[in-house]
Amino acid sequence: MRLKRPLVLAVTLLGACKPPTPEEQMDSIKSWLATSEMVAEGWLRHTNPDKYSRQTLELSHETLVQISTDLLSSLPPAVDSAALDSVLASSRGHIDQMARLIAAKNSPDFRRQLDSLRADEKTVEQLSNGMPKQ
Amino acid sequence: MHLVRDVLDKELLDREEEPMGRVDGLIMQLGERSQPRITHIVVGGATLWERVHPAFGRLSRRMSRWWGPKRDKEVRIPWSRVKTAGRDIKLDVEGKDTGAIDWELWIAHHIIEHIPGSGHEEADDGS
Amino acid sequence: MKKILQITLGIVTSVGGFLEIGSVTTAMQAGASFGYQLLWAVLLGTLCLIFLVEMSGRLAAVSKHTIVEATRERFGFPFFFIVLIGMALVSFLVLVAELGGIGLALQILTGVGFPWWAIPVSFVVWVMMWKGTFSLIENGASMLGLVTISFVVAAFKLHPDWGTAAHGLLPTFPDDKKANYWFIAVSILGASISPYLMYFYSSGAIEDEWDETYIPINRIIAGIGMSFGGFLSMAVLIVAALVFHPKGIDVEKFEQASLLMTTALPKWGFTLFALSMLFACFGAALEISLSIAYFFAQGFGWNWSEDLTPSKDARFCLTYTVIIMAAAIPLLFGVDPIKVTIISMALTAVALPLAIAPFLFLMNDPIYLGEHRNGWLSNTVVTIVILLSFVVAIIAIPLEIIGS
Amino acid sequence: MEVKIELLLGAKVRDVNGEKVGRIEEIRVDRSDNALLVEAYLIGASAVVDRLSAWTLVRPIKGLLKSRRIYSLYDVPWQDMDLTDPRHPVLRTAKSDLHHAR
Repeated sequence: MRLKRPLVLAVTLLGACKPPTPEEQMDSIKSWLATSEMVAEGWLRHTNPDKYSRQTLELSHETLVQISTDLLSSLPPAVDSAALDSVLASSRGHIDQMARLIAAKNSPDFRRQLDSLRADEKTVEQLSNGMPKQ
Repeated sequence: MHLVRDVLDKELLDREEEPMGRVDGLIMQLGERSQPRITHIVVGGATLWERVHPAFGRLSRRMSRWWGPKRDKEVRIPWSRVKTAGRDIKLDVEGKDTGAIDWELWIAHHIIEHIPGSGHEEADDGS
Repeated sequence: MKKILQITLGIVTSVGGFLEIGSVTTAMQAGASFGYQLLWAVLLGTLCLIFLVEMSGRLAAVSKHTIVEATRERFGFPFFFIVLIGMALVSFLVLVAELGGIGLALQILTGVGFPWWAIPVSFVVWVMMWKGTFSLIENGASMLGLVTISFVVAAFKLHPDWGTAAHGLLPTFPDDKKANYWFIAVSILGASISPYLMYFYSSGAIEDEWDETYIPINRIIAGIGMSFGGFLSMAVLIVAALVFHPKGIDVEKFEQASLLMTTALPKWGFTLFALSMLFACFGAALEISLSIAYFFAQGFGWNWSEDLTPSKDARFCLTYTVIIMAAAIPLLFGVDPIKVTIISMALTAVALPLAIAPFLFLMNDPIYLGEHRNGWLSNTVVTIVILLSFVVAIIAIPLEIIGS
Repeated sequence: MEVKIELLLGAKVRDVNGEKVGRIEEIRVDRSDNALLVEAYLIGASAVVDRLSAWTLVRPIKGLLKSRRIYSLYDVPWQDMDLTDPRHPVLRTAKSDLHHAR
């Protein structure tokens, strides 16, 4: 009996776990885009090994897919969701491509993908400026 | 001397200064008109868990019935065997004979010695 | 001469043993999310740790009792049992995090996922405990841990603006992400003031047979060793502030953390980070497993010493064997060690009063310590920091969970 | 009759008139040639502080506690304690006859 109350409390707390706000999801997306860039730059400069770079780009891709789906369903009307959707899809494509190009050791193509990713990131930055602050 | 501050929960050392548990309980003998006296130190088992909650004591008794070293009675050491009671309680007994380290021996024998490198083989060579 | 050697060794081991997955992760998150702004939390935590470690060494040297033994004797079994449950639970979570940290370090080095490493890693940790001696664990593991000094090198190579960094040593209020700010502050305190370190240190003083002549040595080791350790944490925070903060990278996963030193040390940064985490977590895993086993053995009055062969202290060895095996299980299922770290550091902060309050009583006990009792300074510092971290923790944790 | 000391600890004591006195917190014994004889049962907050050997910690902050209760201590000689039912110890005298030891 004595254990019941803390248990109920814990379950309620877990249930009350907040879903991340759109702003937080946006930060998370930017964080993972920046991570992919940093990994890619590192791979080109040979500061991080192939396997790690490939796995981390794949992880980035996976995480971005997840957050983007969640975010697009809960966007405030102030943001152009169609534009955001397309730029996120394109940046995910670049990340996915880079992960593949590592195995092929193809740095010229890899560099092109990275440049496009950088351009996409700027667009995401601009779109997210339209988001209302908490 | 204060019984709770200076005796209860202190470490017990046997004749060889080997640890043999703690003073988990104390037995007081109450006479009709005579002054009460502390007769025994109790070590381990249900006595200890009883102090947390009676249910823990019952659980401990039930568990020891189907697992671990078998003992009918709790481990009691007469107060007369106490040599000194200072930082630790030093006893004039052999730890093994009292039953206080039954669990230690049981676990050593049933579990630890089956794992390679437990050091029990070397001890056998030495003796 | 012998004393100087002991002091040096003591300082070296405290520096090498200071960083572990908790302090690295929390410092990195602080730097990545808030720049230098949370440096004060590392400073505060280190300061408090210096006092606590000094106290636990002094208690052992003077009274020949570890904190655990004295807690059981003074407060009786029922209260001791509560502390035991609390500390064992928190320490177990930290152990899971450390074993996971070793696995993650191996993962980024080899590409083989960390769940695959859970069993081999726990096995190696267990063998070290089973066959190793106390001094091997204390000195060997922390010598390897000295590779964490590379964080300081990285910090210097990035030429931080020291003036701005110094501002972070004074607490400030954040403009946004308030709940997250205080949550990380609490986690840093929990990571710095790890109770297991006190239990390990005071048991070590008994294993090394300290007496009253060690009081000055103890003071020097605690003061200098832990300060250097604190500098390592600050270095991690500074590097993260310079590398991750401008890019807007939040450290949620170990893969992100791995990039910490690649900017400062392009050639070796990646490997050095992996090795630092590998050795730091390995040392910490040994220390925590030992601490948990010490806690049980000393509380129940079993035979305990890492220097005995296992068949001579069977219950002690069984305890760490079971704990290490159990800690591998969540990792096998792929539970993210970084998440475990964050949770366990915050929980440590909540559980701190449970560990420290009885300790405060013991340190003022004339029977145990005679004239070497605490002065008002130690009492005040420890009381204030503990109350502070507890209050902040019970406010910040629900905020982090429910949202601001 | 046998009594378990560890369970006696914290038992609520009433006096001969049923009035509450406090809890047994400590037991004073005398160690003389191989026997340990119980001299008195100590009741009250002061006995707890004694048991924790915590006077050096309590004395400087006693002003904050705003109460003299921290100094309350009944020292009940063994003759005055009836332990026939160890869970409910009863005094053989009235509470008013007890003298404050401190």
